[in-house]
Amino acid sequence: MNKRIVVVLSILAVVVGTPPVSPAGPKNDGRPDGGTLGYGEYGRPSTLDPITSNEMVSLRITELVFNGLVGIDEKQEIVPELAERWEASKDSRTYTFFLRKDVMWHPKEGEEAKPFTADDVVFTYKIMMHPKTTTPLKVRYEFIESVEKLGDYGVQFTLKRPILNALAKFSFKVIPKHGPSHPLYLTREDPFVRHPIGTGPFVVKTITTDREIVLVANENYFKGRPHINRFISKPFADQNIMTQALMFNAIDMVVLVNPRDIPELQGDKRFVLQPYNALSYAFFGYNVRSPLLADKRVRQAFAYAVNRQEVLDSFFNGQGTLVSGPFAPGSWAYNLDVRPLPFDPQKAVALLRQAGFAPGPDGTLQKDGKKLTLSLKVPIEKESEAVKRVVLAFQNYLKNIGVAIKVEFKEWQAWKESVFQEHDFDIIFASWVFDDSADISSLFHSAEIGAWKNNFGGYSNPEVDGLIVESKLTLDHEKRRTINRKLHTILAEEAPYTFLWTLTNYSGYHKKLRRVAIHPYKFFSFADEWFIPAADQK
Amino acid sequence: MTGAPLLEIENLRTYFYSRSKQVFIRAVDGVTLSIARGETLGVVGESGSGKSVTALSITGLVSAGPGVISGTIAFRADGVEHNLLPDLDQYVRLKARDGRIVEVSKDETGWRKAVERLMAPLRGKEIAMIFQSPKSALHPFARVGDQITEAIRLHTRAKGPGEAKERALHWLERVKIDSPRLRFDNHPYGLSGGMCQRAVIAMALASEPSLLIADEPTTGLDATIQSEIVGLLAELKAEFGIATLLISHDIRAISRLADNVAVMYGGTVVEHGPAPDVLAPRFAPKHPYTTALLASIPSVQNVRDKGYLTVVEGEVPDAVDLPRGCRFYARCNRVTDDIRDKCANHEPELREVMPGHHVRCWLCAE
Amino acid sequence: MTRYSQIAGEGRDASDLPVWRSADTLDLAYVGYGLLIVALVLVSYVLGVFNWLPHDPEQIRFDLLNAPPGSAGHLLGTDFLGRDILSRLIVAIQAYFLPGLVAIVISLVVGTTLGALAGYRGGEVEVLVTYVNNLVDSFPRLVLILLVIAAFKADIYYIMVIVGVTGVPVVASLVAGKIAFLRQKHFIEAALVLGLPSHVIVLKHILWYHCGPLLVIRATIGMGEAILIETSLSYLGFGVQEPMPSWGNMVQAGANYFFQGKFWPSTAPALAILLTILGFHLLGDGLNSILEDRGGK
Amino acid sequence: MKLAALRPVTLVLSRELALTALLLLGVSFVVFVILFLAPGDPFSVLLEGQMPSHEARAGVRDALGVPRTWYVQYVSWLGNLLRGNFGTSIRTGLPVFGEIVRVGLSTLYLTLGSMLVTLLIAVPIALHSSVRGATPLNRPFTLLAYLVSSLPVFWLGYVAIYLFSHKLGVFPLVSAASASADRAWLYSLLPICVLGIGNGTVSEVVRYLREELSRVMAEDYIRTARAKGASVWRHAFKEGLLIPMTEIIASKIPFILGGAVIVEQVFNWPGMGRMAWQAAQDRDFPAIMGIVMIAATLVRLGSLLQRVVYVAVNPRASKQRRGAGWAE
Repeated sequence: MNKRIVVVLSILAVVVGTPPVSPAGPKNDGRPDGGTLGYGEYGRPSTLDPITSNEMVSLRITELVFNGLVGIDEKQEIVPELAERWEASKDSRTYTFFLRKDVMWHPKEGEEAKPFTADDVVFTYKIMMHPKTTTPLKVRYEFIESVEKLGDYGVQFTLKRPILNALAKFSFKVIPKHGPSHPLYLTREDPFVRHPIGTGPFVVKTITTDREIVLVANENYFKGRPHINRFISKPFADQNIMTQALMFNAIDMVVLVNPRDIPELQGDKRFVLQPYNALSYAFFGYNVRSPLLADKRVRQAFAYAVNRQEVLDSFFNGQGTLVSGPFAPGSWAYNLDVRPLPFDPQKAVALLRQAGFAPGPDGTLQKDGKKLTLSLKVPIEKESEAVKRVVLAFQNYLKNIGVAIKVEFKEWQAWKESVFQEHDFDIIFASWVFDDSADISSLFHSAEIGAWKNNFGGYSNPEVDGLIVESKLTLDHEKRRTINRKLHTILAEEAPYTFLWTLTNYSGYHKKLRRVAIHPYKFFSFADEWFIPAADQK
Repeated sequence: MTGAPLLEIENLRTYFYSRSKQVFIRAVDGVTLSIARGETLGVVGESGSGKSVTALSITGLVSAGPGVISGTIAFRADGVEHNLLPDLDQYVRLKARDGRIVEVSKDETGWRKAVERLMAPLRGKEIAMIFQSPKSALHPFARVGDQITEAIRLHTRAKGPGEAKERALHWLERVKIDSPRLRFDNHPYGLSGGMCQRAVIAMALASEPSLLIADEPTTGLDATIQSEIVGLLAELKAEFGIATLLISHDIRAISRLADNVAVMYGGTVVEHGPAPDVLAPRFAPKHPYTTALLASIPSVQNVRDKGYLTVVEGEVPDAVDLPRGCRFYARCNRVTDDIRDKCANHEPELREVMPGHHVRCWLCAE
Repeated sequence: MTRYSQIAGEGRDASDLPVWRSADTLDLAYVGYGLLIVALVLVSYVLGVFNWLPHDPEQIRFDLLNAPPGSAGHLLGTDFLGRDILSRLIVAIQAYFLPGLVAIVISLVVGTTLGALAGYRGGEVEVLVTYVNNLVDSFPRLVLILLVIAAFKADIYYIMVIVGVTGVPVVASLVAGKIAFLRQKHFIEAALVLGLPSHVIVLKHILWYHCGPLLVIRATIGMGEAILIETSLSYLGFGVQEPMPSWGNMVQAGANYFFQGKFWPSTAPALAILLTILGFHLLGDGLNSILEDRGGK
Repeated sequence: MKLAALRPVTLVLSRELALTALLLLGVSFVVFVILFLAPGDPFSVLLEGQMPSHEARAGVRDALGVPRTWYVQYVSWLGNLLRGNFGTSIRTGLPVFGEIVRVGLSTLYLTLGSMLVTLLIAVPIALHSSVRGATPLNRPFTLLAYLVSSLPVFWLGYVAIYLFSHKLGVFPLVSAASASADRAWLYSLLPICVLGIGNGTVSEVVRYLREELSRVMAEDYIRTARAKGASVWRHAFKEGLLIPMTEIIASKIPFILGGAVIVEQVFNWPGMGRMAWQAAQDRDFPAIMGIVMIAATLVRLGSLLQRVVYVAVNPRASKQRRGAGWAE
């Protein structure tokens, strides 16, 4: 499940901060430098720059190579990165960033390292928004009206309208003005996308003939030289083989271990299985345009019919928690008072009866001659065991209460078109990955219905719309919290999705790696802190 | 021991085993022949009478197994006597069920090994062969000259490729190929049938063998070429006097080349004697088959005598299912009542009716 | 020679035994095995159709994931959803039946047509057909399939069409070769002299009498190819899709647990594939040599 | 080879080259037609992660300067092909041609190696059973050849890895580049053997070689050779072994390339097969077009080579009109 629909939203920021600025050069934290870390990737990166790339593999690389103006730490707090401090205007339409003066770009081969300046920030924004640039990011920055530099080390962004949590949006990675060969836009033909230079802790050194990407420590990283000398990203085409490779020391780390391999690794003393909480949850999404699914009792019935705990336990070794509502658990917006619906087939049947469905001759329920038969569309992936399991289990459960589910596997592209464009489906199985668990407006607001919008199910409910808008407008944290809790309750009850669970992600790595912390959705944000004891560096 | 014949075949039997019919095909069934040094023995007979198989049996080239060969073939070259048929029975195992042989399993490998071991020093060197349809007898991919050179280098004391090539050219001239130097570099497909046959002959003679087996050398060539080849063979005979086993159903060729003639029928020799006698239509005593055979040759002689050509009625007996009595009985037009019973049920002996002239017929019994 | 004489005369009643008696025992064994497999396939197809199965192939058992053979009445164990492998093996035949048929029909019909045209008409037509054959032969089958999947969709029928088309040249050359051979034997001229209309000659005498066995053999082999291709594609994720079981996607799903020492989920279907295709091959080979043996003598 | 033999070779070679070119043209057209008829839009790949609007796609289209009518597209594409420009991969933005050449080499290495393995297995069996006939010795081997030809290759790969890497630890599990130089070849050994055994052609190779060899063994000229006491092998080699071998291998290249797709996945081999799979997934049309073209070219070159050998060996070949080359 490495391909996910990524909804990117942001969170409320603490307004101003001036953190200590650690000098460039070695981190003097007494931890040893050196050693190599090879990690396995399932699939190969398309490009290595933060702008044109669009999948997880690249995301991890760019996290190592680039920095944003601001960063987001494990606790979802905004922390300074390239900008050492910032100010927001009263009307929160202008944001001013004051940049560090000690940041140098990775040197281009044969050239002197250039300093990082405001020009680069402006350049990055401009190139990002250029029509010819191929990037998934554009839509996320349409809220910015203009950007201008204030001297070499100051940038001011002007927003079209004040938006919530604007600050987090400025965590976008900055690329150097002298990087791309074309000054105006960036396409995948540009050599820069394969030999990017950034400000980050690691420098892209080579791409081997086997498409292994070798990164080396950036000696003068402004947060201090990272401990580990070399990061090597090794592509695999088969997850089983990848796990084998880990177990036979061909690689030192697998960022996201396949659930089925967890038992095998757990038993092994040589490895550490480190859970990290991904801000995500899996769900069955319903197309409420379908007359059969328009009635919320039907959707609720489905929720009751599925024994989610059983699925979680037997397929994922119980590595995860059930969710009851639209917010990712662990987020402050999540309403713990709402309990996940229990497994209760009788109730399910009862609900369907109320909704007017009666068992037909062949056992499947039907309502005035119309059978309760629904199509469940799933994208084809080579490594799709988990998906298959859940989907087929779902089908099985619903069969027990007399609902016929037709499972259809379609290629990724086709699937996306039929779900987000043609809306030709009844149910989908997918999961959202948030970088902020609190803003769900694009999922359930009726304004988000339409081609390539995220409210693919066409769910619309004035009350929900109202609450969403309200929560966006209130800046008082407590108020928003109560509003979100209300939203949670309503959506849980309305069941536009059957909310399933959030899985605990496990990264497996050789125990020689120390101080490993993994960012929920950026993974390698803290890689410069990792280290390998001198003894194990070999 | 100059008196002793070069090749003595004693009661040779070559059977093929047909799995699909589970029976033996008795291709050669008790042939007895002998060739003296310098003699040319002609073997005549309809196709299917076992002529070729006899020849192949001599050189151990009978390929289609599983089959069995028995009898003795004694070959005396440069003072050594070779028995060309060591006891090969040991390689054959018969599985009989209620009297009939249901399966013949043959240790091909052992059999072949034995034969090859024996034949290696003889084949090509002492016994050379000429085949019918010369075009297919030559290696299609190799140059004619090289094929002859190979034979020379294998079997003669020619030193070095240069000399071998010279000798090869020499032989090509001997067999009257026009512009031999040119032909030397030709591939078989470049040559006419006649030329190919000449080349084959050259190849055979090149190793200076003491016995030459010519298996239907003129078959598959058109008439004029045939006579040319026969002429060539005649000259070569006069020149070298190599003992030759000449197999052919072309009586005229035989009459021109052979000193003695053996007439084969149904896998065995029915008449054997000096060429003139055997081939003379009116000579008596004579086997009815020979008479019939001779009568069927288109020749001035025949036409003058009868004004028409006769044919040998009936068919060659089935090699699987040979008659109990005289093999020719079914077709014989000279059976008289007093011997009919014998003809039908008892096979006549091949007996010497005149010095050096043998006939296998009840008519010549007394 | 007495040793052989006893059977010398006994050819009479022994002549013309039925093929099966004259043939080499091992060939018979091959054919026997092949036929057995074919029968098995057909039987399990019927079983599948009428749903006479040991278990419900769809039934998920959360408590029996990848259970070893023999556990809880599952003869071959269960798969990654706790479904009965044996039942699924049986049902899986259906995944191939129609698609495989499509592939075979395409390659046979188109192949024989082209082959017959080339062999019978000769000349320009032959050159053209040769060109087409070489053209088709230039595409590595799997790569072409990937292309089509990329272009259209991972539908088993699309795939089987490709398998069929790429199977055409073999059939075409078989048929054309046979016809060329018959020409050498002046078989066709003879027929023409008899005044037979050419469609009769081609259809009845050439195809039916002389190519029949060849084509049957090709058909079985084609089926085998179809199965193997589907297996490979299943591994790539493009084969027959769940919940429809196919031997391919069963091997694929099972193989995920191979390194954890759970062999049966992948081995059972793999063996099914192995034995079936082996059967098809041997059937073809056995028939071949028997018929040749017959023709030879 | 003697000069006399050279002339026909060059002659036929030129004819073959022309044919090859013609065929490749056909290939390119087929490929193009397939992709042109394809529904959907390869360019949406670029916008993955975001839900692209049609305008956005059109924008990309123009940005990439894609002409709209099919023949313009085809002609321009073909023109580029001839100039060695296969376009740039939509996914990675790399020039397709260079990319394919890079991965193509490793695929070539894999396929050639596995061909060798196939022959090493098939030839002895074929020789033995054609010369000796079916014996208790070669029967089981023949059967074995059939057996392995019916294996699903990726499963064979898993078994091999499980046995040799997992249990015995004989072979390293990492790709050549990162393995230390001395073990690199070791790593490549396993996939080569697996592909060589499991590409499903062993049985056919055995069968074909056996038949051809026994046919030639029955030829008159072999009998002549024996009659003159020459080595049968020297005479039978060319037509009985060399030619059939080249023929069958040339004709099996497509299958072996197909097998490579799978084996490269299993063994993490950085080759064309993996690229093809990736391209198929992403609908990276330029890439997959290029791959099919290159693969087809390889196949053609194979058969070209086979023809050259054939002509070089058989002086007559240049005389005959090139028949369909029916396998008979």
